[in-house]
Parts: sequence; structure tokens; C-alpha cells
Amino acid sequence: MAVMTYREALNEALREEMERDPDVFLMGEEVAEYDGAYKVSKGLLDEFGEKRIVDSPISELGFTGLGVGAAMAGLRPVIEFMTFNFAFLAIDQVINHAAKMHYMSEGQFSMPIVFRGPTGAALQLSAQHSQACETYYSHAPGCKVVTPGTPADAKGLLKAAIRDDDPVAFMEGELLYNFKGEVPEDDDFVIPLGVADLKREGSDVSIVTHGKMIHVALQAAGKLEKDGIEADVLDLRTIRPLDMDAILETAKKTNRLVYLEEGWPYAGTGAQIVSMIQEEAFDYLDAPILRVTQADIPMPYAKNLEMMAKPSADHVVEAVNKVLYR
Amino acid sequence: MAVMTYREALNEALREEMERDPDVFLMGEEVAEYDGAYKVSKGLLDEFGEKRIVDSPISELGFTGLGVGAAMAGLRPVIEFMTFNFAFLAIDQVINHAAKMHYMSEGQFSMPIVFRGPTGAALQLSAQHSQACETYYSHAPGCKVVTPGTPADAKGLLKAAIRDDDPVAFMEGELLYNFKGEVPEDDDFVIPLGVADLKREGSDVSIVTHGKMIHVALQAAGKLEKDGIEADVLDLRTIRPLDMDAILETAKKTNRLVYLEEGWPYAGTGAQIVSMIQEEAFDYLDAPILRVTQADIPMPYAKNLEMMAKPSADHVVEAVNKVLYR
Amino acid sequence: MAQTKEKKAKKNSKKAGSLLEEVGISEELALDLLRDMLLYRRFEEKAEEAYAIGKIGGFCHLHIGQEAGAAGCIKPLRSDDYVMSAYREHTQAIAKGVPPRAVMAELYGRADGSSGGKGGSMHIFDAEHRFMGGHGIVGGQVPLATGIGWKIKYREEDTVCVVFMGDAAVNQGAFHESLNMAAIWNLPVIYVVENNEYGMGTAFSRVSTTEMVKKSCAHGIPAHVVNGQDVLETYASFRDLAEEVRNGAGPQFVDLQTYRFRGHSMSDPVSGTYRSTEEVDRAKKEQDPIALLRDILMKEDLLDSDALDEMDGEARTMAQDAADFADASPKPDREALYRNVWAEENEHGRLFFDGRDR
Amino acid sequence: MAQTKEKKAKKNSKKAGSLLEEVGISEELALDLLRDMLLYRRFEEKAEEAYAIGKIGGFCHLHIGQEAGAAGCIKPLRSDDYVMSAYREHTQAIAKGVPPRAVMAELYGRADGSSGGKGGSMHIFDAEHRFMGGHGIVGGQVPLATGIGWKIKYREEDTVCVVFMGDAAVNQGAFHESLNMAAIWNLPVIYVVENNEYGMGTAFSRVSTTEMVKKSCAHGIPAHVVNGQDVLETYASFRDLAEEVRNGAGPQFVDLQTYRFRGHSMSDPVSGTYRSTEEVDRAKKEQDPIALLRDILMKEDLLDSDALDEMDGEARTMAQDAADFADASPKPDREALYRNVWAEENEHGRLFFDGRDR
Ligand SMILES: Cc1ncc(C[n+]2csc(CCOP(=O)(O)OP(=O)(O)O)c2C)c(N)n1
Ligand SMILES: Cc1ncc(C[n+]2csc(CCOP(=O)(O)OP(=O)(O)O)c2C)c(N)n1
Ligand SMILES: [Mg+2]
Ligand SMILES: [Mg+2]
Repeated sequence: MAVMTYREALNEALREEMERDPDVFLMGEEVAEYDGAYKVSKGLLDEFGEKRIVDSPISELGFTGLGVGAAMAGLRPVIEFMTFNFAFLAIDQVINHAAKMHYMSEGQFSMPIVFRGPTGAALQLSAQHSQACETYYSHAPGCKVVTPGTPADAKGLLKAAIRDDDPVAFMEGELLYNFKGEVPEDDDFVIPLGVADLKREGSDVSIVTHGKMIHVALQAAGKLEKDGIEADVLDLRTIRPLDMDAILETAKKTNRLVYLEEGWPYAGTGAQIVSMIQEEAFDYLDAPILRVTQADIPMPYAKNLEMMAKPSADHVVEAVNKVLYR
Repeated sequence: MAVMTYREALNEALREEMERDPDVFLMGEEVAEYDGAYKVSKGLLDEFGEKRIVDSPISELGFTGLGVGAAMAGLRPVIEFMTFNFAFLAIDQVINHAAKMHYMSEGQFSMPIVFRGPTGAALQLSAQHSQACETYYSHAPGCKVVTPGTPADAKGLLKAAIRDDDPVAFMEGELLYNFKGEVPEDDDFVIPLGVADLKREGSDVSIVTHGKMIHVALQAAGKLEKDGIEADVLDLRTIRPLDMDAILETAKKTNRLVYLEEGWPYAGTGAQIVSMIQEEAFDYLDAPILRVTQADIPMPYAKNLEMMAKPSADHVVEAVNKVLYR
Repeated sequence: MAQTKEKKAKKNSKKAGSLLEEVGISEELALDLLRDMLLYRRFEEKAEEAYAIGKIGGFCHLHIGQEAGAAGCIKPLRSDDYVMSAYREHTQAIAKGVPPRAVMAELYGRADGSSGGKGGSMHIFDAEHRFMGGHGIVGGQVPLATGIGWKIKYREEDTVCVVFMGDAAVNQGAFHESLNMAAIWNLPVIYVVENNEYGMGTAFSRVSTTEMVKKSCAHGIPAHVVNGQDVLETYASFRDLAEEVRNGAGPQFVDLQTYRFRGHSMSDPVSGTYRSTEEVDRAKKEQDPIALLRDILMKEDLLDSDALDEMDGEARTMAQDAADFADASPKPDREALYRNVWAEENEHGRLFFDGRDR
Repeated sequence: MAQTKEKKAKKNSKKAGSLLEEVGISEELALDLLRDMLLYRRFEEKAEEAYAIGKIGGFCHLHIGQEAGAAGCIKPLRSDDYVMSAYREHTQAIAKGVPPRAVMAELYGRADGSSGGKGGSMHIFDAEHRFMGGHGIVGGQVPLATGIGWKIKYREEDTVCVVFMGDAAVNQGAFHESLNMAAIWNLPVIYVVENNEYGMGTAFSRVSTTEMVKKSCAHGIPAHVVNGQDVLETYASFRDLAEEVRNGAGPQFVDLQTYRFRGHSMSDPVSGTYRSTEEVDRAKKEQDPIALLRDILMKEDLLDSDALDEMDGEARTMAQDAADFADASPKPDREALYRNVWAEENEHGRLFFDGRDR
């Protein structure tokens, strides 16, 4: 095992997959000369040249569509969004084109393309730069959605996403890039899409989550432990495909669940998962499943307001106490 | 009461509100000379002139943003999308600009703008023209979402939406335009946003739905009646604001619910509502709430496949039987 | 535009022999172009008929009047060149090699359709013939085609990509973003506007203050005006352009001036407030690409009315054959419903969320 | 660009007296412009300081080096004219009348900020002064400004709307869609590119094959090249343009040539692979808009170093005052969190879905 940052893990995944397959290229704003706005592509220009590490103009719709067209023609593009907040401009190409192409051509064109970049809030970036965008992608059949929370998951899942023949929205966390963790040194370390990871075991309650919220969940579990409450912390890792078996397993084990997510509540990922659990494990539930989300407001700039708006370990503890009727 | 089509009801609402307030104008593709792709704006050009009924170029992002800017400056634009399928190109202006402007300016700029047009499938329009788009708008705080299913609701709600000071995604149904119904003749017939309508009463089960699916729900209720099952059919009418009181009331009355929607399941409106009901009426539920949705696939063209893909009264009956454990 | 049309008419009165020679088109090729366009016309008329009796559903946009924009632009291409279009693409698909049967079966929504009946009129795809669709979002195909150009350059191939769009598509941001990228990276893409003067009911002059030929100037891409009713001129232009692009000339922009003889789609009126019946009639009379070529060939004694009748008969037979084939083709089976949503149904996890049990 | 810069330098060596006369700028006004730019410079430096010690968070984009793009463009406007910008807008807000205190308090995220602390550096808004933001999506403000132009025309007012964007924004589709609409409807909007040659780390020449001045040609909108380091030229150009637009000349496009002396944002390097330290140093030495005007005024004996020091002292005092004010301003209260999400919290139904109970 090597210890590296989430950023380095992504960088390694890109490097290894580009070495492995000459059809993989990376395109986006500032990915080449500038090493990426968040330095995820550091050094790749030197290694692979400007043919494969490509600075684009600020034309999200255009370069996303370019990627989709290149994928139709057989390449394996990795399109970087500086953040997914800017991908609203490009979403027509993702939903109407990439996600539907395989079906409407009856399988003639597959879409081996990855759209990646940070989603959700960093620090004080305010309303237009802080949105968690999962719902916009997971809603549509034809689009996979991956949300790694640790360096190892980042690496293994990005490699899987690049090898996958479907379009994948690969959603990172700006605040995770510096986060360090152990990563297997195997060149072929790939984590299959659709496998959740039980990041912590407990039997009193389940905290189910995805993406960077995994750390908030673990923090909450730590607090709860002091209180004598043992939580299962299930990291979905990919929200489409979804490891429903793992979700049902923890539900049936603890009978009490909290879903934690960074985004807004209305029609969020949590809503989907709560709705499925109540459908498929109804008789196992000893309490309503609660969701902990961002405050249902655009993200404010002021530091104190932003802190209040983001879901915190305390919010999770509070919700856990509620589902435990404590 | 006058009997008129849904189309005529919308047309009347537009006409009356434009007469009432000189700041209201309608802009979109083909709305003027062509009377609207679906003739919703028929005759309005003659009545209000090209200053207020405006044919736009096919520049969804541009004219949507133009509307948002005009709203900032004090006008009350009605922006027509030929269908919401094309609004993916414009969604950055709706979510990142219109929905967030009031908050990030601390209330200095309100957004009295309506985005309207059909959502969901008509007949055999295939994958890129048949998507139900509610989730893309309801997810975001700052954006209201209205989905009328009858001529009266269309008129009363459109008038309310135009008078509302927040951005409203007003989602119609292509297949509803010719649908006839009674509409109150009062010039000031306005249906407040946030009030659901119990379209049919029953006590055995609740079918909760919105938009054009109300008709499928009523059809299903008719079939169920023959079987001796009496269904509450609750039409939400607006999905943000949401009449949670009415939802809880029917839930607590029948203890068994089916949510019916036209769109896809993952993180759809139904997911949100199911998730809330289990949270707020957990002890009242005698069975898991089931959702009936479109097949989780891009819409196919072939008639037979499209029929299979769409949610039908039979699907609803089947789901009702399940929640009744029959 | 009226003026331009007059200019065109004059041009067409030139001697054909010299004209053929001038543009370097052989007699056989000229006859082939006529044959192709006749097929397209009869095919589209057959689709029109089938639509009228409910065999074809949804939106159906015909190319009638614009056939030179299929024959003239695509015939000069190689089979490994790429063609992409919007939703008015039936004849362009055929021109690129997609069997008329497969196109018609697609319109009928049948299993033997080029997209298995799932795409319909707006989504004809044929990977084998490098016909890349069939796209329904105005302007949406323009970035895609740019990506195909990117792939050609990436793999260092000597193919080109020709992408068609309507005149209304140039007002989409996607158009400008694409042309800019194509220019920066010198991509082998020919961007063709089938400028039929109207986007649905909106005259181009109402949504642009400049001429079409200006639309690529911000990006430094050469613009060419081509008379899209004159299939010989169109053929010659595309033959030359494709060669230049193949040799590295970079992206090109073509204002292919044409006219639509039918309504925007089967459910739209041919004329009305947005254009007069007279305007349409005049265009049909004076600017029919088939009649124009026919007249040239007849004047030059390369064609007589018997030969024409025979040709036309063949076209009708092929169109009828396509319709018969489509009619006989089975509907997609139940299994088709959930097939090909995903290229890869991963080993793990759920991908479908509706129970998948209809 | 190097060439252009040289040309600029030469121009600036002209006699100032004649220069002021030539552009019709009074001595007082010239001194005011200097005063304004000094304030902007000191204000931004103060923000830089505050950022360094964590009083300001998030992204913070400074206008240092580009101050003539605030003073020169906005001073000629009327108070009821509209100004809109992207995220590098602090000084433009001040130029339009927003009190420096309110801008600084916004950067600090405080209750007295122009957006109550909710917007931050990228979202300065002031309805009263018709400063329309402060927008963070590259190119996103361009359609909005077009809508403001629409409103001006709709209400038959005689105001104008000036909208700023960076050079990278012209590659967004929104730019082209907007300009096309402005042209069709003859809207009173001046589209100004603050062309500082780079979008973050990307030189404009790497993302466009044509010069900036070409970017409006597809839409038939007149383009103007203005030396954005020369505040006198900038002022005179905008004074004249605003007047023309006010009188119905329709939309205008301005390539305001300038240079950014700092990194893209506080977290980005000033120079590096994308531009050399020498390039930046040269620009600072030769193209500082403040120094250029100072030199002119001194050469013409309209300013001596005492007067300059006094002016600068005032600017520093105002910047310090703004910072002190901001520092003393309270944080937004808890109630602010859910305030102003909705303009209208309807009588019926739920609008918030998180329990609203934090
Ligand atoms: C983004 C988008 N907006 C609107 C439509 C509806 N629509 C389909 S075709 C069309 C007109 C296009 O005209 P043009 O580009 O000139 O092509 P033509 O139909 O004349 O071939 C419109 C408005 C669409 N399909 N996509
Ligand atoms: C749509 C979008 N894409 C990307 C970004 C990230 N971003 C912010 S500023 C910027 C560079 C813009 O450069 P330019 O337009 O030249 O303005 P300048 O910063 O030089 O003033 C980028 C890429 C964004 N905010 N919005
Ligand atoms: Mg057209
Ligand atoms: Mg710049």
C-alpha cells in the first residue's frame, strides 16, 4: 500500500489508463499547461503530449459534445469539468446525447466516456460554485454516476469508469483532493462499479451515504460510539449502478437508517434510496428513515452561514438519535 | 363555467395576464407568427403586437437568459420552451441564475419569470423529445414547479405563476392541449400555488400523482371501482410548493399509497414524496408505498415499445393490488 | 434571396455539356445523380403516404426539394468518410449507403429498421456505413461531428466528416463553440448549412441581421456559398472541398442554398403566415433540383423521356420495395424494450430502478 | 499583442494637453479619473491583504492593472444606466456607485455587505445603483445583460446597459446567442471584453484563431478596439459610445485591451508556465493605467508629487475605512440563512424540504 492524496490517486489512475490504452485522452479547461485547476492532471502533459492532454476553450457544451462525438467514433475521452457547476451548460450533451445514444441507435454506438470534476461545495465559493449535482445525472438511464470518497476508491473507480463502455459522471470533491489515504500499489487495481463499501461496522443504526460525506458519516459514527451507539457506515461509492444488496443488508441488520448527502433534499439521491428501502425492506424498519442534507437553500458565501448550511456530523447524530427514538 | 381545451385555457390565462399587466411578455420559438408550435399563443400576436409576443431565434440558453435579465430589471417574462426537452440547453440560466439570484443578492432582485412548455412524452417522438423533466427543476430551491393536468388547473395556475415573484417552471403536457374541461369564467380565477386537489375520493387506497398522469390515475381508479376498491386520487398540481398537508391527509386516511408519475424513477418526484410520507406518516402505513413510473429507459420510437414504456392504468392497478396485498 | 434565386436560374440556362465539363462531372455520374435524387424523392413521397395512413408516427421531416443536399454532398465522399445530420436525414442516410429498406423500416418503427425501430425518423444510425445519425436537438449534432473530426485527426486518418444542419441551427451557441474548436485544432470537418431559408415558420432574415455566409467569420473558417438546387455545382463543390480537407485544409463552412417544398414536418403547413403559397409554387417550378438536372440532361441529349420514365419507374419500385419490406418487418419484440440502454450491464449493482418487470 | 502594446506606448508619449483636448476631457475629470483608479488600486490591495489573513474567503479575483476598465468605462455613464459584470467586479461596482464599504463588507461576508454577505466577491449586487452583479458562470451574465437591454427598449427608456466579460467568455455559446439577439432587436447594450489576454492560464491566442475584434462579425455588431490601459481613451470611447447607443445606434462590441497584474484569483500564481515573469513585469512597468495617467498629468503640470501623495493618501484612507467598516460589521445572523430564498413564500404548501430547523 502506498499513502497518497486523492488528487494523486486520480492522477495515477489517469496515467495508468492512458498508458494502457492509446485511445484515452483528457480534455478540459486548464488541464494541460496549468496542470489542471486542481492539479489533478499534473505532469500528464509532459508525459503524453498535447495530443492527449488538451486545453479547451471555455466552451462546456462544445467540448463535452466533442467528447461524445469522439466516443461515438471509438475513442475513450475523459472530459474534465473544472467543476460540475459549470456542466449545466453541457448537460444537454450528457443527457440528451451521451446517455441516449446507445439506446436510440440500438446499440450501434456505445459511449465510453467519462465526465469528471468536483461536485458540491468547497469553502465559501457561494451559490453558483457550490452545488452538488448528482441528481442531474443519476436520474437518467444511460448515465452511470460514481462518487468516490477516499484515495483508494478514487483510483480504483476512475480506472473502472474509464474502462466502462457507458458514459460515467465521475464526481469528485474539491475538499478531498488533499485528503490522504492508502492505495493498493497494483497497476491493475480496479474497483468494479456497483459495489458499496461498508466503511465501518455497527449494529444499532445504519448511516448510508456517498461521496465526500463519508467522512462526515465516520465522524458522526465516532461521536455516537462515545455514546455507546454502534453505526454501520455504508459508502455507496457508485450511485448508479447501485449496490442495493448492501443497502438492504444493512437495513435488515440495524432496522434504522439515516441517509446523509451533501446535496439538496428534494428529489435527491437520498429520496431515491429511502424510497427503495421502504419498498424492499418495509417490515424491517423500526423507525422512519431520515435524511440529512444540505440546507434547502442556495449556498451562502458568509463563512458562518455556509457552516450552518452544510450537513455536519452533529446533524447526523441528531438524526440518528431520532431514528433510535432517543 | 365554460368548456374549453387545455390549450385555450392557457391562451386565456396568457391573454388576461397580459391585459392586466403591461410588463408581461411572451418570448419563444414560433410563438408569434406561427401562433406557437402547439398554438397556445394563437391570436396573441394580433392582440398584443410584436413587442410583447416575440419570436426568438433557436437560442434556448440565450433567450432564457434574456428573460432572466429582463426579470431582474423588473419585467415579467413568460419564456416558452417548445418543449422542456430543449431546455437542457438553457438550464444553466434557470438553475444557476434565475433560481439563485434572489438569494445571492439578498433579496435585491426578484425573479418574476415563468418558463413554460410541454414536458414528457407525446406520441412516438422518441428519446430526445419525450423526457419528463420535473426533477431537473424541483430539485433546486428557488425554483417553483407547476404541473397542471386539466384546463381549469392550467388556467388558474398559469395566472398564479405569472403573478408569482419567483421563477416558475410551468410544465404542460403535449397530449393535454386538446383535452377539454370546464373552466370558471371569472377573469380573476387564480389557483394559488401549493394547493393539491383531490380529484376523486375513496378510502381504500391513495393514488397520488401530478401533471398529465392524473388522467391515468382516474382511469385506474375507475377500473378499481369495478373491483370494489375505492381510491383517493390526489392531484398535487404544484410539486414545489408542495401541499404536504393534503398528502398526509390521504396517507393517514387510506394507509396505502401508490405514487404515479410520467418520468423516470431514480430521484424522481415520487421518490421525494414517498420518502417524506414514510418520514411523516410512518405509523400510518400498512404497506410499502409503491411507485409507478415510466420504464427506466430512454423513450423508444416504435409504437408498441412506447406503449410498454409509458405508465398505464394497468400498471397502477397492479401496484394498487400489491399495496392492498391482493 | 429572390435575387439569388434569379441568378441561379440564369446560371442553369448555360449549356450543359460545357457545364458538365466545366465542373468535371461525367455523363454517367450526372445520370447517377439524377437517379439518386429520383429515388430520394420517391422514397420521401412514399414516407409521406405511409405517414398519412398512420404507418409512420411521431415527427417526420421530409427532404423533398432539398435532394441535391444529399446526392451532391455525399456522393463525392468515400465510404469511410463520416456523415452526420439533424432530423431531416432520411435521404442523406440513403446517400451514405444505408439501405432504403432499413431507413423505411426505421420510420415504420420495425425491428429491421436501421436503429431497430427505436430511433425513428429523427434517429437513423448506421455505424457500418458511418452514417452517424439522425439527431433531434437543433444544433446538437454540431459538437458531435466536431468530435468525429477530432477522432480522425487523433488517429491520423485521411477521412473527413460532413455534418449537416439547418439554417436555424447557426443561432445555437453549440454551432459557434464547435467552429471555434474546429479552427483551433484544424479538424477535418465540413459544416454544411442546408439553408432552406426557414426554421419551421421563422424566416432566417428574422433571426439574423447578417447573411449566412458571415456565420463562420468569428472563427476564421472559410465560407462557401453553394447553390444547393444545382446538384452539379453541389457535387463539384463537395468533391473539391472534401479533397482539400482530406489534405489538411482544415474546417470549412458551406452555405448550401436550398428550399423546402413541404411543411416543416408532416404536421406543419406547407405555407401560411410565414411564407406564401406563391413563393412555394415558384420554387417548385423553378428550383426543383430534379427538374433542373433533368432539363440539362435532356437539352444535351443525355436523357430522353423514355429513359427518364424508366429511371423514375425504378425509383418508384425501390421506394415501394422499401415500404413493403418495412410493412412486413416485425415489430420490435418485448425484449427490445430494455435492450441496449446500457452497453455494459456491470456485474454488480442495480442499473434499472423500475423493477424491470413490464 | 506585443506590437499593439508598443503602439500604445507611443500613443501615450503624445502631449497630454493636446491629448486631453483632443478627447475632450477636462483637467478636473482627468484628475478624478486618477483619483478613482487610485482608490480601486488601494481597495484591491486591501482586499489582497485581508485575503492573506483569512478575513476574505472563497475565490477573489482582483482588478489590479485593469482599473481603467472600471473608471474609463463607467464614469461616463448616467446613474440610471445599468452595469453588469463577471466575478472580477469589485472596482466596477464602486465605479457605479456602490459604497466601497459595502463592497468590502461583502468580501468579508458580513451583514452590511452589498449582498448581505451572501454573495461574496463574485456576487456584488446593488439594485439601487443599478449594478447588476457580480456573476460567476463564465459568459452567464451576457444573456442577462441582453435582457436588461430588452427591458430598456421595452419600457422605451433612454438608458444603456454596459456588460463586462473576460476574453475567455467569447468562446461560450451564450456570447454569440446574445449578440445575435441584440442585433436582431437593436438593443442598447455595450458588450465589453476586458481582454487581458488570458483566461486563467490560457492565452487567448491558444483558444481562438482570430483576433478579438472579429468576434462580433457574425452578428453584424460594430466592433471597437480600445486601449484599456489608457483611461483617457477609454473614457472618451465610452462617453461617445454610450451616447450613440442611447440615441439608438444599437449594440456595440468593444475589445478593451488590458492586462492583469495579479494571478487569476488569489489562489493562482501571477506567472508560471502560461506567462513569464518578464512579461508581467514589463506590463507593470509600461502599462500601468495609473502610472500612465500620472505621467501625463505630471508632464502637463496638472499634478505634482505632493498632490499625488495626497490623492493616494486619501485612497488609502478610504480603503482602510472600508476594511475597518467591514471588520466591524456583524456576521449575518442565523435568520439570514433561510431568508430570501424565495421572493414569495406562498400561503400554501411547503417550499423547504429540510425541516428548516437548523
Ligand atoms: C434545441 C431545439 N430547439 C427547438 C427544437 C424544435 N425544432 C425542431 S426543428 C426546428 C426548426 C429548425 O430549422 P432549421 O435549422 O432551419 O432546419 P430545417 O428544419 O429547415 O431543415 C425547431 C425549432 C429542437 N428540436 N431542438
Ligand atoms: C462556465 C464556467 N466555466 C469555467 C469557469 C471557471 N473559470 C472562472 S474564471 C475562468 C477564466 C475566465 O477568463 P476570462 O474570461 O479571460 O476572464 P478574466 O478572469 O481574465 O477576467 C474560468 C475558466 C467558470 N466560472 N464558469
Ligand atoms: Mg431551415
Ligand atoms: Mg482574461
